[in-house]
Amino acid sequence: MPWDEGLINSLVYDRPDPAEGRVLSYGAAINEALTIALEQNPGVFVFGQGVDDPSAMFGTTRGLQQKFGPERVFDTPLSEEGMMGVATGAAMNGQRPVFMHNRPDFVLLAFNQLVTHAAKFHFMDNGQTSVPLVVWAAIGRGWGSGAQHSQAIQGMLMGVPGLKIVMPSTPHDAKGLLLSAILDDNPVCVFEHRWLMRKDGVVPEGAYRVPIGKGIVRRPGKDVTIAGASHAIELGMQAAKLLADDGIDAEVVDLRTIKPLDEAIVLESLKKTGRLVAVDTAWSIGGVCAELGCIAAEKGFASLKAPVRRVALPDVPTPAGYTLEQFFYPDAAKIATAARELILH
Amino acid sequence: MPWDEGLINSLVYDRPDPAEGRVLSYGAAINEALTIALEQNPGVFVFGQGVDDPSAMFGTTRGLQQKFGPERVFDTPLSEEGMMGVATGAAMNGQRPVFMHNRPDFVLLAFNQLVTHAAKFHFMDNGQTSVPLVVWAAIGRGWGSGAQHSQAIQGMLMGVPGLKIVMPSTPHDAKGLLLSAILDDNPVCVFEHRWLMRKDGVVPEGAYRVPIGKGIVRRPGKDVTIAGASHAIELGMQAAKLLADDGIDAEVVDLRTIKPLDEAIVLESLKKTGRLVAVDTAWSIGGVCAELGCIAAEKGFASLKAPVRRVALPDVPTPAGYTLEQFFYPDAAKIATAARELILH
Amino acid sequence: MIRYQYEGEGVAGFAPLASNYPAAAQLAMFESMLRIRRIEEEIERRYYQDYMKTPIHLVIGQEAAAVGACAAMRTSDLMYSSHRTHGVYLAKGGDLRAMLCEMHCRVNGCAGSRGGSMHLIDKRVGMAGTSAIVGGAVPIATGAALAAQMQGRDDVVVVFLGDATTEEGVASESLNFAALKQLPVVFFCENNFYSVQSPLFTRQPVRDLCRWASAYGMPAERVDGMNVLAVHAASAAAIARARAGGGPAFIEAPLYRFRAHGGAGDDSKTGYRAEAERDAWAPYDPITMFGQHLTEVSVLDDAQVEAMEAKIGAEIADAFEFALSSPNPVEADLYKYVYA
Amino acid sequence: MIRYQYEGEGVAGFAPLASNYPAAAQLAMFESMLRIRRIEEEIERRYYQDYMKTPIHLVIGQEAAAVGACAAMRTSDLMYSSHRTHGVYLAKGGDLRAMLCEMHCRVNGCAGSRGGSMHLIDKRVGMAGTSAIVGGAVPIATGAALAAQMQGRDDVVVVFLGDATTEEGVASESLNFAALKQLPVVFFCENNFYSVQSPLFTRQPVRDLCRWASAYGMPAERVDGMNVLAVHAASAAAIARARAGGGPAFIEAPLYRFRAHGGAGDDSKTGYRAEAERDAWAPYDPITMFGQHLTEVSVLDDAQVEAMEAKIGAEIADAFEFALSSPNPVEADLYKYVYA
Ligand SMILES: Cc1ncc(C[n+]2csc(CCOP(=O)(O)OP(=O)(O)O)c2C)c(N)n1
Ligand SMILES: Cc1ncc(C[n+]2csc(CCOP(=O)(O)OP(=O)(O)O)c2C)c(N)n1
Ligand SMILES: [Mg+2]
Ligand SMILES: [Mg+2]
Repeated sequence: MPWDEGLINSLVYDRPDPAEGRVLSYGAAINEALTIALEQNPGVFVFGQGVDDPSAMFGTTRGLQQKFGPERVFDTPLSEEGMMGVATGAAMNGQRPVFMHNRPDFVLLAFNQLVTHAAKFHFMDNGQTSVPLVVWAAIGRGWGSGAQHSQAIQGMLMGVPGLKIVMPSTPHDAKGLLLSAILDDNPVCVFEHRWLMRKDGVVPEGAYRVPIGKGIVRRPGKDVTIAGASHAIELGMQAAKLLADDGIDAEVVDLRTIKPLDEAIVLESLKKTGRLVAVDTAWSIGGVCAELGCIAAEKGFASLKAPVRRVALPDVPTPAGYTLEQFFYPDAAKIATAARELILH
Repeated sequence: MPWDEGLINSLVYDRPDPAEGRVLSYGAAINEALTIALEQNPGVFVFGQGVDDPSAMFGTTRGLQQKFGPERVFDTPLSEEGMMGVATGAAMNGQRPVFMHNRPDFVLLAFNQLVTHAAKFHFMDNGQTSVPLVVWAAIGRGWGSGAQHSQAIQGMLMGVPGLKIVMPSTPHDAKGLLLSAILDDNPVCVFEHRWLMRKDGVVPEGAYRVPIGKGIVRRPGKDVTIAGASHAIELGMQAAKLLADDGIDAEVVDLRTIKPLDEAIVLESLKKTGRLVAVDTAWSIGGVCAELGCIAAEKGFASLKAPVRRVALPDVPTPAGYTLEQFFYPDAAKIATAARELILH
Repeated sequence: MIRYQYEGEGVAGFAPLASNYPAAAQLAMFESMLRIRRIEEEIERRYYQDYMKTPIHLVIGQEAAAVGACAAMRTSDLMYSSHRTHGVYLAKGGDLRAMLCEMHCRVNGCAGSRGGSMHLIDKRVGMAGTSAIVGGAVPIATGAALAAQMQGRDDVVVVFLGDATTEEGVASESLNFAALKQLPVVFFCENNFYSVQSPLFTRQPVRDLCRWASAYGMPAERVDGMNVLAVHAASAAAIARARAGGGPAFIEAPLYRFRAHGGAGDDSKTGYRAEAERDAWAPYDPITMFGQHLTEVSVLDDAQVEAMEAKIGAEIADAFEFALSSPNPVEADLYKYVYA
Repeated sequence: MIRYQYEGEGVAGFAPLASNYPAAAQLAMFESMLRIRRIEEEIERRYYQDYMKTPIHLVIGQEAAAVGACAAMRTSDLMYSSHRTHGVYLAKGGDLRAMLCEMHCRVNGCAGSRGGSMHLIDKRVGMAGTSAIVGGAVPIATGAALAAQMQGRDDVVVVFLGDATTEEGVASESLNFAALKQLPVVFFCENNFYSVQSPLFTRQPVRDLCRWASAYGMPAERVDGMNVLAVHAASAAAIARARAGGGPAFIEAPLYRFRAHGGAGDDSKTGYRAEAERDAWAPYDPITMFGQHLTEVSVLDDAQVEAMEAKIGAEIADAFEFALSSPNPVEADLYKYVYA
């Protein structure tokens, strides 16, 4: 839906260094990944509500139908559960569907097919079938998205065996992880964030893959580890700057993949810092932050010098109004505060 | 469905001490709670697939339709999402629906209504409406339940603001928590476990309520804390016995409620023991165990003498076959082993 | 090229029905439509200022559906709707100030700034609930009807849904249950032929929506969605039947959205639908047509219109001023009403 | 009291169709039904021993649907089904030994002991997939048909669903999409009037399931589900049309489940349906009726039946022995195939 695009377009980010290479927006990088996948693999098709309309999913699907035809890039009825089943059935029979959703909230309508079918067939069929399916959705935030148009659901899904979940934080990863997801033989949820769509970054030309299941250190540091993914890393990097001003050297670990989660990179970082601030775009209870905190207590206990902290959403539905949103969402300052508390601990 | 009732009926439990009072089965205790609620509150109605059929949901709904009529106790179409919406709409307008599901797997079809509607209306409506709804389901296990008929979903839902989740482990609590759930003005998920249905226990006559959000220490101990709910507590108590034989004194904390979770009772216990084994009937990643482990690292860090451990389901879908089930499910021995490791740590 | 045509009788469609309506009633419906139109236009005009930090889904062109249906309802009858809330909220008698406060994210908004424009409610007048999830309100309205039936109230529930909403499985589930239990609910489908920018033909085979609904054994009728009297007549009949215990009904009202799916202005120029299509519908504007009819039969004259415009204009100005001068929420408000 | 009656023509229903079928084809269908019946009876007889630690959903009484539909399919055509898998698995050519190994939780079961009886598959013969979730297989089969269409294969997909499955919204969503894209899929509804122990009237208003399907603009036909030739004729027509690009179709086959929903034996005595109802259907047993017809027209004689029984009996004895002597999975097997 177009109504928050004005807001998204108004967001300002640090400019990347063009010296490092070609600069593309996050949305354009996704468009490039889809184009490459459609070119290289005849089994790939892209569908979802409005993928062929003028707003073209923030531009991620712009021009694809013209280029690859309505058989491979097409609009769907408003039937999320049914279409998830259709995608699963097609994937089980030689296709590689990329099923795009405007928001993760709409994927909740299809949990029965995603969780109880797509994620389980390979196991139930004793390996005789696989489900190379990509479920793509862009997390909403702001401009009155409200309780029903802003839900981040990675925490709900990370406990589901058979699923993979990736959450890119840069244009480079948005392209490379999407290509990996499309070529993966398992159902992969790709959760993007609307606030990253207009973020520019250096993006290599042509096909390349960012491995699923491997995180990356975005900023090395020795005092405290800030770990998370997607837009939470954007905030984490800003927080690291704030902390640097107080002489606190934060390490920012971008998980890139939520499932399977790269425990090793988190534990390595904790060996150095001994302190963990887990950040996420979703609710803090029982999700990514809880998992990170538990891993620290389970496998990083010897490294821990201080309690772990979570900076994510409070146990409150998303409010629609602008002022309430400001209180509701985490920001760099909240992350920095949590990190300082750990240092003072 | 009747097919695993044979198995359920064959399970053997310690007999309760009748001297302490009237003994009832877990299933009969639920039947009594439903009867009391229907008698005391004209707004209460009980519906779900087969609630009026001869197998009567493990007997939990036996006789209710005869007693209260088909307007208040009735069967439904196979339309989980639609019926969840119907229940929500009725709850918003003066009724107190108890929507019963044979298995939590079927609740996944209704996540959109449960998570994005029932749980959020009170907040979205600025308190003008409330949704006094009970969603009841009995977790399946064994006799080929398999990947699609055995899912425990408390971990997926515990991060959803506006929901409450209770998981009784005894007939006494099954009755008292269900009565609390029905009288609560919020949507409450009551997740029972099929393997507890024939467990006997002392159940007081008449109406009483077990408070939502308060855990209970089932067995005091000083060496290690075993925390969880529902059937995991049954295993936890067995494990405590095994540990006692090795002179290890385990404290068993029955959370009773998963959301809101009684952090205080867990932290209190950790002050004594310094060691946590988190147990659950669901998958170990990103769910109840992860939350417990994170709370320990976040708020109980000072008490922790050893890493936390999780004993729950591996990151694998439930296999259907008997032999594979034995490898898949946690048991008392696995819990005891985890506890011993912590003592030796 | 024009995909979806107006197939009603135009102005001629009013005469056969008019005799059943006292002049006052007709004028009230005309004024109600005019009021909604002017409010929408003012929202649209101001939207660019970004003071209303909320999505908007304008009903310009769809006023006859909201007004015709709501005029057939009692205050105690309940209205549920989707994201496209403005029309039914106002037609059902929702408070304008509270609506604009909500759209300006003020604490005294009709939902305390938690709902936004997709979640306008006013329980005092039976504007009972909405969902921003397509299809979300349909089973909830059905449940509200079940509650009315259980409580022996003779209130009827009406739920507004769009053409695309009929593609959501939950709509079929709701019709089945409503017919099974003979619930007092009317499913009112505003068929504007589009879902955001997706035309009907990309989402459904060529089919008759009324046939789909009647397959569940409930009466289903298509009415001219640009003709407020036709909408009222069909709604009144369905509501009366439901109130008398005759069970649910389905109404399909073909009509046209003259603006973009969301936001201000029209977006036809982007090409998902032809501007020619929009222009072909323009002559059948529900307000212009009804005004023309009322003038022809001299129930309405320019002076009356001017008086209405003046009254409406003043109300709108006041309401915006009220909203803009209303307080924002404070942090403590965020934590309210998570649990009852 | 009898709620649901047999409304077919009984044995008389075969004559008008028989001329289209060579004797060999008719005998093959008869033997296939007989084989399924005997296998089900043996499973039922042994179920009490608890060696088969799996749910069972017997198709005794429903053999004509599975056999008639599968006989109209090519091996490369795909069959999908719900929990009630035994009939279609066997009729499509599924391996009996692998089926019984699966039901005995052996590592060489058709799903490696991961699927159980509700998840029987045999990909070599087009028994493509099943779901234990009611309605789960319907959109998946639709997606399989989309894949066939995209790949330019002229294979057709058939999905078996029960009467209650039509209540799941996803069934409506699947019909809509299949009709929209003119997919080569046949929705075959086995209407046995019950969902577990819930009769149709507690779940749906009195309605015509074919009207529901045809509301999506696809051909829909009701056939006698106890008459294997009628089922075959309707299936063959729908499959041929779909194969030729004519799009999806819906078939409703009223029939009767002579045993409990799940488990061994009948449970009518518990009262959810009348034993008199079951007894009223007994004379229309699909195998008895077809056997009677074939004997009357002297295509079949006792000697042939004896030969068939002997062959089937031997096969069944061998398969059970094979299953019982097959190895169990080991712990390492649990961790296989979580990810591809
Ligand atoms: C389940 C779901 N899917 C997608 C959306 C995004 N969306 C919001 S409004 C809309 C269009 C709905 O079309 P229709 O039902 O015809 O109503 P209209 O907007 O035309 O009034 C869509 C697709 C949503 N809100 N919910
Ligand atoms: C979504 C879902 N709801 C409920 C069930 C429990 N269940 C298993 S089989 C069955 C009956 C389905 O009836 P029908 O579709 O008519 O098939 P039949 O068993 O009569 O062949 C039910 C309700 C389920 N498996 N999945
Ligand atoms: Mg529309
Ligand atoms: Mg049935």
